Amino acid sequence: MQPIKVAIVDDQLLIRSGLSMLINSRHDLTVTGEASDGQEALRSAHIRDADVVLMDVRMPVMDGIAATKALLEVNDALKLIVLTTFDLDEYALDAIDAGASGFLLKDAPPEQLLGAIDSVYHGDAVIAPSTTKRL
Amino acid sequence: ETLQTRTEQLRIEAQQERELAAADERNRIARELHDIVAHSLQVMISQADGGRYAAKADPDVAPRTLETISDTGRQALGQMRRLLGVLRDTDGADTTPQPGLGNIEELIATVRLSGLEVVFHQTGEPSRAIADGAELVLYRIIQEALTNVARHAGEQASATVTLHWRNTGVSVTIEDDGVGSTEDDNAGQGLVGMRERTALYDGTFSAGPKAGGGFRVHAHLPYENG
Amino acid sequence: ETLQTRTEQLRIEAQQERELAAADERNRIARELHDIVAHSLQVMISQADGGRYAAKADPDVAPRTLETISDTGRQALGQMRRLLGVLRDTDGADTTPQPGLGNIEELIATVRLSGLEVVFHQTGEPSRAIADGAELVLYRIIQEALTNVARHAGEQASATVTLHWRNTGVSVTIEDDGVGSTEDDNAGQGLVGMRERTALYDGTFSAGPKAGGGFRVHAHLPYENG
Ligand SMILES: Nc1ncnc2c1ncn2[C@@H]1O[C@H](COP(=O)(O)OP(=O)(O)OP(=O)(O)O)[C@@H](O)[C@H]1O
Ligand SMILES: Nc1ncnc2c1ncn2[C@@H]1O[C@H](COP(=O)(O)OP(=O)(O)OP(=O)(O)O)[C@@H](O)[C@H]1O
Ligand SMILES: [K+]
Ligand SMILES: [Mg+2]
Ligand SMILES: [Mg+2]
Ligand SMILES: [Mg+2]
Repeated sequence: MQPIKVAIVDDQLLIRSGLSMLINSRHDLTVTGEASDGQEALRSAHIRDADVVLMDVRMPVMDGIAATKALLEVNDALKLIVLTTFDLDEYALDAIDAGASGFLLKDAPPEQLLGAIDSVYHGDAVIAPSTTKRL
Repeated sequence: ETLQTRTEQLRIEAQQERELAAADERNRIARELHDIVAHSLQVMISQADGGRYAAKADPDVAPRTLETISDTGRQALGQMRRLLGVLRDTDGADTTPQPGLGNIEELIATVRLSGLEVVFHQTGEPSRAIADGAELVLYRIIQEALTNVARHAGEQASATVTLHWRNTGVSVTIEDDGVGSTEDDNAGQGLVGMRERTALYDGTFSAGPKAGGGFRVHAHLPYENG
Repeated sequence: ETLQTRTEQLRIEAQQERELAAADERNRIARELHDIVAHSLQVMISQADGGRYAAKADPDVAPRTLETISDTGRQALGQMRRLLGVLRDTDGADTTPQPGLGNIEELIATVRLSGLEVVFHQTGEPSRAIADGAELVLYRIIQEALTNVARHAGEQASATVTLHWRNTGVSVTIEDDGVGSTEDDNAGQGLVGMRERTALYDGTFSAGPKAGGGFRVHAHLPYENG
């Protein structure tokens, strides 16, 4: 079986590298693309053709909410998980409105993040536990 | 209109202004801390998780990751100390006046600490005084516009702040050479607040992407009783 | 006295009160953030440095260290989120209990993880209660003083924390056997914050190098309504 193709969009190199190390440690997952803002993500064939995209919210040039909408217009089979540091209440609904399948805090424990990738790949929705309470 | 209603009116306006200023200040702190400290903690956590999982296959990854983590932590500590130093410096406790013209250089110096390049120009000479409240308006416009440059203009952007003293009053312009785009659907409180504050002092305000690229915020505030 | 001078007087008093309140609030935030975040960053950095060196002899240390680092980082982010959440919430509806006396052992255990040796003593019995806020003050003083030992006292230093319940209130002493010197030119936020916190609860505070070497921080907090 082919590994699930995961792409990472985040403006911080060290976040991308941390997430890549984590994801690549699983034999059934592989990181196939990285971008540092929404516009770069749109231009990358690796990202457009991924199975699951991890998308930061706050980025220069084009933020994660706009990029989520735009990517789904080119490939509506993409599954996106929006990751944020803080602004749960502010962005959770925007992310879901934009078509994301999931919303997590960036510091979600590794098992939760990896589990979320599996879930959205199989068509389920994932929302950070602390957010669901408030929605 | 009686004297009493007029002074009461003034009192309420002044109070609202101060509450706005306090809330702005808290938001500014929250944003800066978010940008500096939360991002660094986030980086350290994701490196630690990634490194731990990757080390299962390749143990050499772990020491490299640990080094990245301590470097990131040291940088964050340094930035945090500077920010907290600034927080405390700006509050002389007893009679803290509201920030005004005299605090603009200090504000710009603080913004530069965050890594944004800012050039500051002043041209002309004040021919009369502007109201204290109008000074606060100038200060807040510069503060918020520079925050916007940092947030929206892209990593490459640098900013120019110009105070231009004219015959009729003072103009302030904050320009950058960044991405310049505005997403109208995503308008926040910043520009709205600047426009409202300017209007309170009978000034004029404009903001938007520049023709040649970048973003420009401009306000003109007339001299007092002018 | 005319109506105008009276209303003007009122206006000035009200303004001063609000400015004081805002400054207090900023100081409070600065103190909390300093203590929460600087402490955690410091623990993460010492863990990373310590783990990297220890891994040369025993590679298994590295993954364990990486796990401690991400746990510490998550806790710090969580605390910061709560604090900033409270900031944004104008009602200040803070439901998270602040750390107090009951959390001191846990704090000391965390510090020990970072490699610093800490002995903890408690003597006497509380004869009355201290305010919740004063419990937080004790906790923060111990936290920040131990952070200082880790940062400034040198690699060989170990620390002793003593809580002494007296007739008048509770004393806390944090001592170490490290280098003991103070660079006055480089004073930070930590000692200033401890002194301010203590003063808020009518306590007394002292800190400095000890005659025989090492550094000592001492605070006495009276019982509530005592
Ligand atoms: N220097 C700039 N460069 C590019 N776009 C900008 C700049 N300044 C403002 N904008 C655009 O204008 C919008 C509105 O700015 P505004 O300050 O009102 O809100 P905001 O910064 O998004 O949120 P906040 O309420 O926190 O200030 C921004 O979202 C952004 O799209
Ligand atoms: N245990 C100690 N041993 C030696 N010197 C100390 C000790 N604790 C404090 N100092 C000295 O006192 C100074 C002030 O401490 P303080 O906690 O106020 O600031 P800081 O630790 O330098 O910075 P920060 O604002 O991050 O706490 C330190 O810079 C250091 O020189
Ligand atoms: K893999
Ligand atoms: Mg980001
Ligand atoms: Mg803004
Ligand atoms: Mg200190």
